[in-house]
This record gives sequence, C-alpha cells and structure tokens, in this order.
Amino acid sequence: MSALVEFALRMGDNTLILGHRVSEWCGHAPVLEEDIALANTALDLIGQTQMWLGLAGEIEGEGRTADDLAYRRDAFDFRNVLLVERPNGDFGQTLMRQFLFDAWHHLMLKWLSENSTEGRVAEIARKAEREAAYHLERSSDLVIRLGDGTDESHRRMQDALGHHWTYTGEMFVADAVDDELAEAGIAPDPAAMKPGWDALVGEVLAEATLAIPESDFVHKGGRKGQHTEHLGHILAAMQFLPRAYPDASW
Amino acid sequence: MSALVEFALRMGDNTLILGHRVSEWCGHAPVLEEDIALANTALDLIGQTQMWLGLAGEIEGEGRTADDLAYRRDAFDFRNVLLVERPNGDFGQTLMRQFLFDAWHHLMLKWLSENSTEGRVAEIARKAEREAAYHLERSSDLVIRLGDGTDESHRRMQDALGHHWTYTGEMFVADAVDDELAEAGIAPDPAAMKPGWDALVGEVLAEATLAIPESDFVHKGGRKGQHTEHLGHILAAMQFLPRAYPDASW
Amino acid sequence: DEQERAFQDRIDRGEKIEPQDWMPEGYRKTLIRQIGQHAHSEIVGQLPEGNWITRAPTLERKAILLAKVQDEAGHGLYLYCAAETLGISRDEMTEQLHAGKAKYSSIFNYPTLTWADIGAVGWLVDGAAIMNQVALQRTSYGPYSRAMVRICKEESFHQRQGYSIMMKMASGTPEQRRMAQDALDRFWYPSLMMFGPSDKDSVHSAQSMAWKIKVSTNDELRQKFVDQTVPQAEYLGLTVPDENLTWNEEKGGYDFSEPDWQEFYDVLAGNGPCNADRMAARRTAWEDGAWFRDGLVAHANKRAAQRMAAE
Amino acid sequence: DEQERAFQDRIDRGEKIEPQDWMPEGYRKTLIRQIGQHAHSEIVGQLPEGNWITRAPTLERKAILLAKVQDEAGHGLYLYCAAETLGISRDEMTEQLHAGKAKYSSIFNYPTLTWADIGAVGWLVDGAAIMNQVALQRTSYGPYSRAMVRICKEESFHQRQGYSIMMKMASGTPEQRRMAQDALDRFWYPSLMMFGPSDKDSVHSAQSMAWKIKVSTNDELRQKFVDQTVPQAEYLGLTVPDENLTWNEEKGGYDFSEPDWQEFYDVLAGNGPCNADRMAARRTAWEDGAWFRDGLVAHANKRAAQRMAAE
Repeated sequence: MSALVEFALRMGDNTLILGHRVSEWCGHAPVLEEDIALANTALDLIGQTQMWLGLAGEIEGEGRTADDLAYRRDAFDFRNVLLVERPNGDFGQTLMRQFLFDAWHHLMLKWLSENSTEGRVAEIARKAEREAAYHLERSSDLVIRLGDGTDESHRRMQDALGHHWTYTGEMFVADAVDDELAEAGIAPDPAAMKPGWDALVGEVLAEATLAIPESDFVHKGGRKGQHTEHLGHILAAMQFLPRAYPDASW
Repeated sequence: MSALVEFALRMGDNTLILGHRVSEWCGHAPVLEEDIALANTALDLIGQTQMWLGLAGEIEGEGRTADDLAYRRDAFDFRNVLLVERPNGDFGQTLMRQFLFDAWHHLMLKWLSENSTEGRVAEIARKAEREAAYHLERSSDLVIRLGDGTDESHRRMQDALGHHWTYTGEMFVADAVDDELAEAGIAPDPAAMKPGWDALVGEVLAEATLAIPESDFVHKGGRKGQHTEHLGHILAAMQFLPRAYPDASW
Repeated sequence: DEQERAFQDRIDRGEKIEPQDWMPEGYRKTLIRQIGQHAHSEIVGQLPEGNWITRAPTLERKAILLAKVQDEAGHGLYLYCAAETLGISRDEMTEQLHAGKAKYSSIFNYPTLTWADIGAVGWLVDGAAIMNQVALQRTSYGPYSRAMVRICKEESFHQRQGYSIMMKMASGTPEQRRMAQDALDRFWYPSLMMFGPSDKDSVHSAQSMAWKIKVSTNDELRQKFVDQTVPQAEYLGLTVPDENLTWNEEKGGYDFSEPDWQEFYDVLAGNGPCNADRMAARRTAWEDGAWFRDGLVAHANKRAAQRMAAE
Repeated sequence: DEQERAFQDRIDRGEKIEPQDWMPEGYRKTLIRQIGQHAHSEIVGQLPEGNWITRAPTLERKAILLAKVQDEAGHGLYLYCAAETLGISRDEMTEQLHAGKAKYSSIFNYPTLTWADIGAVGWLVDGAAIMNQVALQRTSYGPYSRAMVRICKEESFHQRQGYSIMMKMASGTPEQRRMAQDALDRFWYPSLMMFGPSDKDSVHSAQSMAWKIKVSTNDELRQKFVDQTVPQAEYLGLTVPDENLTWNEEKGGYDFSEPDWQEFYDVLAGNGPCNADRMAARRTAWEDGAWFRDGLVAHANKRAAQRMAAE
C-alpha cells in the first residue's frame, strides 16, 4: 500500500472513530449547549472522514469508496491512534481526549495546508483546518474552565488527563511510512510536531491549574492496526447495516 | 410459517437472548461464585438454544441451521419476549429478570415435557427442564436472601421488581399461534400458566418481603417481532463475525 | 375586566404580544406549559434518533442525521429562550420534566427499531410537527411565533430528508422494503396521535384558540396531515395500515380510522414502550452532568471576582 | 534450626506439607504470594476471553467458551481455598489485588483483538500455563498440589479447544488465516514471558526450588514450551515470529530469541495494553457488588438469629 494511501487512512480513521465516540453522547450531554456542540464536532469529523477516506480510495485505485473503507474493514485494518477509540468515560474524559487530539490535529492540518507537496492533501487540510481550529478553541476553553472550577471538576479533569496521557505519545512516533511521507514533503515528521504540541498543551493545562502527568510511557499500535479491545465493539455497531445487508443501498 | 416453527423460535430466542445478556456479566459479577453460576446459566441457555433453533430449522425444512437462525436474522424476526432483552442493570435487576423468567420457563418446560403431543418438543423440554428447575431454585433463593437482607439490598430488589414487572405479562398473552398450538396439544394456553406463576412468584416474593407492584400494564410485542431498542444492539455485537465473514466457517 | 378585554382585542386585531406587555396569568401559564412541552420534545426527541447515529449505514446518512439532531437541540434552545421571556428559567423547566410534571410529545416514547424508522420519524413525525408549527407561526405570542418561523424552515428540510430515506428503503431490497412498510405500520397511528385527542375531548382548546396560543384545532390538523401523507405513502408504494382509509369526495379529504386512544392515554400515563428509558436517559444526563455545570459556574465566579479585584 | 531442618528433610523425602503442619514463615508467605497470584490470574483471565463471549461466531463456540470461562472461575475458587489453608482470607487477597499489591499473570494485560486470539489464548497461554502447572502437581504443599492435579485435567482440555479454533482459522478463508497468523505474532513473545525472567535474573528461585514451591526453573519450562509449540505452529502452517528460531540438534531443542524483557517490566509496572482496564473492571465489579455481599451476610445473620431464638 502506498504511503499516501496509508496516510489518508490514518487521518480518516482518526476522524471516523473519534466522530463515532463523540456521537455516542447524542442526547446525553450535561447541558443542551454541549449536546449541540458535540453533534457539531461529530458532524465535522464525519465530513473530514469522507474527504480523507475518499482520497485513500481514489489513490488506491481499486474502486473502494469512502463508505467501503469505513464499513467494510475490520479492526486490524484501521489506522487510527489508540487515543480516539478510548471510551467516553465521564464528560471530563471525553473533553480531555478531544483537547489532546484537537491540539495535535490542528497543528497537523495547519502544517499540511501550508506545506504539503501533495495538492489533494493540502486541499483537504485547508477545509478541515478551520473546523479543527474551532474544536481546539472550544475544548481548550472548557478544559481551562473545568480545571480551574470546583474541586470536583478539577479532580475529574486531572484524572482524565492521567487517564489519557500515555496515549498521546503515539501521535508523535514515526514509522517507515512517516519517513517516506516526510521525505516527500507530503506530511511532517511526526516528532517535529511534538514541541508545538507540548507548548500549546502545556499552556492550556497551566491555565487550567492541571499538572502534567509524569509518565512518559507511550501506548501505541493503532497506526499499524493493533488496537485496544474497544475498537471491535465500535465497529460491530457502526458496520451492522452494511454487513447485514451487503446488497442494499441507503 | 408453521405454528410449530414459530413456537420453537420463541423458545429458542428467549434462551438465546437471555443467555447473551447473562454472559455479558462474565468476569464482572459481585462475587466469584456468581461468576461461576452466571456462566453456567448462560451455558445452559445456549445449549437449549441449539436444541430449539435446531428444531425450528428442521421443521421449517429450508436448510437453515440453528446458527443460521441465531446469526442471520435481524431484530424483527426475533420472537423472544421483551423481558429477556432488557439491559442487565445492577446485579439485582439481572437476578430479578432471571427469577421472573425462570418461574415461567420452568412451568412451561414442565408442561411441555409432560403433556406435549409433539415428541420432539417434549424431548427438548425434558432435557431443559432439569436445568430450568435448578436456575429457578437458585434465583428464588437469591431473591429471598437479598429481598430480606439489608435495607439497601431490599430497596434494590424492590426497584428491580418494579423495573421489570410490566414486562412479565407478555409471557401469558396468547395470539393465533398459541391458540393453534394449544388446540393441537403441542403447547399450553399461555394464560393457563398464569395462576401457577402467580402462586410461585407470590410465594417467593412474600418470603423475600417484597411487595408485588400494582401496575397490571403489559408491555408486549417481542413475540411478534416488535422489540425494544436494545435488541438491535445485542444483535450488532452477537452477529458481527458471521455477518462480516459470511464465507467463513469457525 | 378592562385589561383582559383590551388584551383580547389586541389578539383579535392580530397584534403580537411581547414579553414586556401585560398578559393574563392564564395566558402566561398556558404558554409556558405549551412552549416548555415543545422544548422538552425537541430534547427528548434526540434520543430515538440518537439510537441510530452510531449505526447509520453510510457516512453521508450519518452526517445528515447528526446535523438533524443538532438542529433539534438548537430548536430546544430557541424554545427554552422563548419560554424564559415569560418568567421561568430553563433549569426550572428541566426540573419539571425530570419530576414528571411537564410533558413532552408522546411520539418519542416509541422506539426506533430499524433504519427505516429514522426515515419514518423524519417523514411522519416531523411532518406532523410541521403541520402544527406552520400554524403556530401565527400564534399571538411574539417570541414563540418568531421561534416557530425559524424552526419551520429547518423542519421541512428534515422532513424531506426523512422522505428520501423512505424512498431509498421502499425502492431497495426486499428486506429494506419490508423495513419501510413496518416503519409505516408502527408510526402511522402514533403520528396521528401527535395532534392530540379529538376536538370533542380536548380540554384546553377553546380558551387557547381564543388567545391564539392554538391556531388550528386538533382534528383540522390531523385531517390536513392525513390528506398530505396518504399520497406520499402511495408514491412510495407503501400501504397505510388503515382498512377504512377512503377518499371522501364530498369533504375533499380522506376518511380514516381514529387511533387507539386507549394507547394514547397509556403512553401519556407512562406506559409507552420507551417512557422509562427516555426519562432515565435524561435524568442520568442531568445528574451526571451536575459537576460540569457547577464547575463552569465556579470558574465564572472566580473570573468575575478577579475582575472586581482588578478594578 | 532444628525445626527448619526437619521441615526441609520432609520436603526432600517428597512428603507433602499439610495445613496443620509446622512450616517456616517464608514458606508460608511465598506460597500465599504464589497461589494468590495464580488465583488472581484465573479471575482476571476471565476478562480477555469474556470480551469475545458475546461475539462468538457460532452457538457451539459460544458454549465452549462459556464452559471454559466457568472452569477458570472454578480454578480461581480452588486456588483461593488452597491459599486460605495458609491463613489468609479470600477477601484479603482480593483487596491485595485491587490495591495493586498482589500480581496476576501479565499475559492478561494483552488484549484479545480478533476471534483467533481466543484460539491463541487457549493454545499458547493455556499451553504455557499447563507447562507450569504440570510441574506444580509435584509441589510440596498438599492443598496446592491437589488443586493443580484437578486444574491440569481441565486446562489440557482448554488447550485442545484453543488449538481447534486455530486449526479452523488457519485452514479457513484468507482473512481467517491472517487473523490466525496475527494472533500468533502478538501472543508468541508474551507467552514466552509467562515463565518469568531468565533464571539468571530470577529473584526468588533458589529458595523456592529447595522448598519445592517451584519445581522447574523458568528457562527449563520455557524451553519445553517452545519445543512443544513450534511443531504445532508448523502443523497449522503458521510462522513463529522469530527469525532466530532453529533446531539445535546438540541440545535436542530449539534455539530461539529472548522476548523483549523491557516490555515485560513495562507491563509489570502497569503499562501493558490493558492493565488499567483489567484492574478497573475488577475493582468496579467488587465495589458495585458490595451491596450484594452485604445483603447475603445480613440475611444469613437474620436466619441464624431466628434459629437461635427458636432453640
């Protein structure tokens, strides 16, 4: 599989799976404004999924559509980072996961839109970047307000940070695919995104009065198809209809 | 579809779906002995499912196996009562659901094993009845001990009873299929099982110091394929592999 | 009395009543109840559709459904704001809902069992809602009327999307066709019930009509809905589950069977298929979210105190 | 001292130590730790397999898996009972587990990602466990030794079932074959780690060997496991993920690569893929079940009081 296809899958699977997780909140958020915001975030992410997986299918050239890629692959062919498949937990965990991802996602899309030598990648990134900037603004703001809110909201946000922290490193670990992409100028070296992310995240967490966890362990595997046990359950729900009615169109 | 096929599906879908629900507890029970007992109950129920759905497929005569029936039907072709698909809730709700079903199940299997004019039905019932008797003994005993335990265990069991109560009536409502089966002496008139069930359940609940809820509303629909929203989610998980890999054998 | 007569005259002249205007207590209370109920319906209405978001069969259908549910939450927001102009807070209304004192549309106590139900909800349920809402654009209370104008635009879009799902299903595989018919079978009568009991049994109607809180009667709207929907069902090749359905040339509309009103009252009394689940979901969301709301308030207070200190 | 020498002599003669016998504190403590760890492993080991019970692909496979998990819980029970003969209660051991003071086999911190993993767990994980347990049938402590005899019988059955799943997968569709190879790739080294660190790095070994709490060394068992498993993998047509794997005629066994011991220590330190999930699941089960256990105790007390009063 070409590095570019792999890259588009990684981007699209991140947004697909995170969009799925976020959409699980529908009707269950702590306040109506969050119901609206979460649906909106999920909607943006699914829209981006259509673009990235559409690109993956197009470059692959075997006639697979974005829907085929979303609905007909099993877990070991998914390329998202583990962070985005982690269960929603309480709203604090959902929000923290979103913030940690948004910070990376926005930096990544910004780089791609400004620098990618592959026109189609840059174009998708340009469309997605504005949405990601808005997601990041929103999630940073809430992390700050809840981190520096009540004792309980502080504790929950600190727990959420600890809960997800060891899953952030995977976003910055390069493999052969990344090396090839970086060399071609299509995508950045993942490690090169780390200082920017550290600075951004560090600033928000400081304002949120949250302490950065000490562990620097890195849980990884998602980007090469080794996921947590959670992904299979996500896919069982998500893919039910196309799997059960393979001849139907919807 | 013949009434007998329909009957075998109703019996087999009850055990399949309840077995599934019970098996969701695996590794999460409040005490090791319950982990063992729940796995054992689920195992019995799945074994009975194989017999009932096997019979349904055999009589239907279209070459469908028990596995085909379990794994290739969608929700609206399932014939279980709504009670068995209700979510596990806390352990009290799981236990109460089990007790209310066991009481009916045991009476039903006893009738079938002693009276059914259809030999294959009577034979399955004979095998299943001993298991059901044991399930009932166990669930009655626990309902009594927890109902007459601490204030909290009493409250939880009373809540659980209220939670499930309006779903018990469906077991005793006859439709045209039941009329046909009763006339042929294959199965009892469902309504005729009610007094026995009332007596048995009443006795256990009295000893458990639990009050029978006042509502006599009857939630129904499962036996003709109109389920709760929960069944679709059960099937999405249960049927994932056969749906995703239709050509595989396992 | 004088004031009430002047108020009624304004309404009769077609003037809009605005929040700062004098109004009878009954008018205020009835409006609060009605707008609150409408707002709650939008909120609870997220749940049956939310049930299929994670299982939507294509990315596009998933996106459309997400957008729709987002709109509905937005409608809830407009409506709570409209009700707040009458002197009740959103939190109070939410508590009334959770305590079972305020109602929401009973239709949302029915389950969504197949993907076709998502189509049927858009086509029939939104269709019935629009029938009502279009009329309410002319309601006498200004903020409510303006909220309805906004909402109607989006709802008609939702209805078209629902119908488009039904088209796909009804012209799809035999299983899809079966789901489509099954959805119509299950949602037809509950949709008819959405207009409320027959005029002869409707409690609050006369005064509400006079105040233009209600603009059409239940039976008028129901008739209109049937007349609009039956040809759509025919176009889909689906059968409306009513043996008595016939065109009545004389009245220029369909004759049709009444829904089972006993079922209506059962559902209203809490015995619908999903009442308990819906309310449990809402209560849990609210209770589990208390720390979140408290955290935001505490933060806002801290910031306000900092600003005060800095001044 | 005298007593310790006599104790060691009994062990050297191959006598079994029984609960009422004198034993050194170190012997008791080491046994409690080892049996407890073994028991906890059976309990936590329910979780990775439980992850696929609801998704087992046929009714028969589901039944077999249920039976297996039931057996494992049963093994946990025997082992807790064996440990209790040494003067520690099951609740104490459970609390040690939940507090992170007692360990369980690290293998259960790896996820089960496809159905083939259920095969691999049976084949490799149970296979490695049996290797250890067969040896432990000769352990010096009577209750432990007898528990091992019972357990071994069932485990070898489980291993055959796991291998049968692998056979089906390895001879199935290309996707199934891929799952089978993927499962072997992921479970091979973690299975080798199950025997513990290399003898030269193993802390407690010498004394445990003398006391016959351990009967074979880690490296002996690991070698035996590799020698047994490689031909089985070959029979399945699968490739053991070790480029250095070669038959060593001289030693009559395979040469093979060491597992990544850094990973072993990472997992032990809590950084395995599933440590947090496994412990959270067990703690939640225990905490949520407190009312249940309390209820049973209260009932038993009531009944006892009634009996007392009646006498």
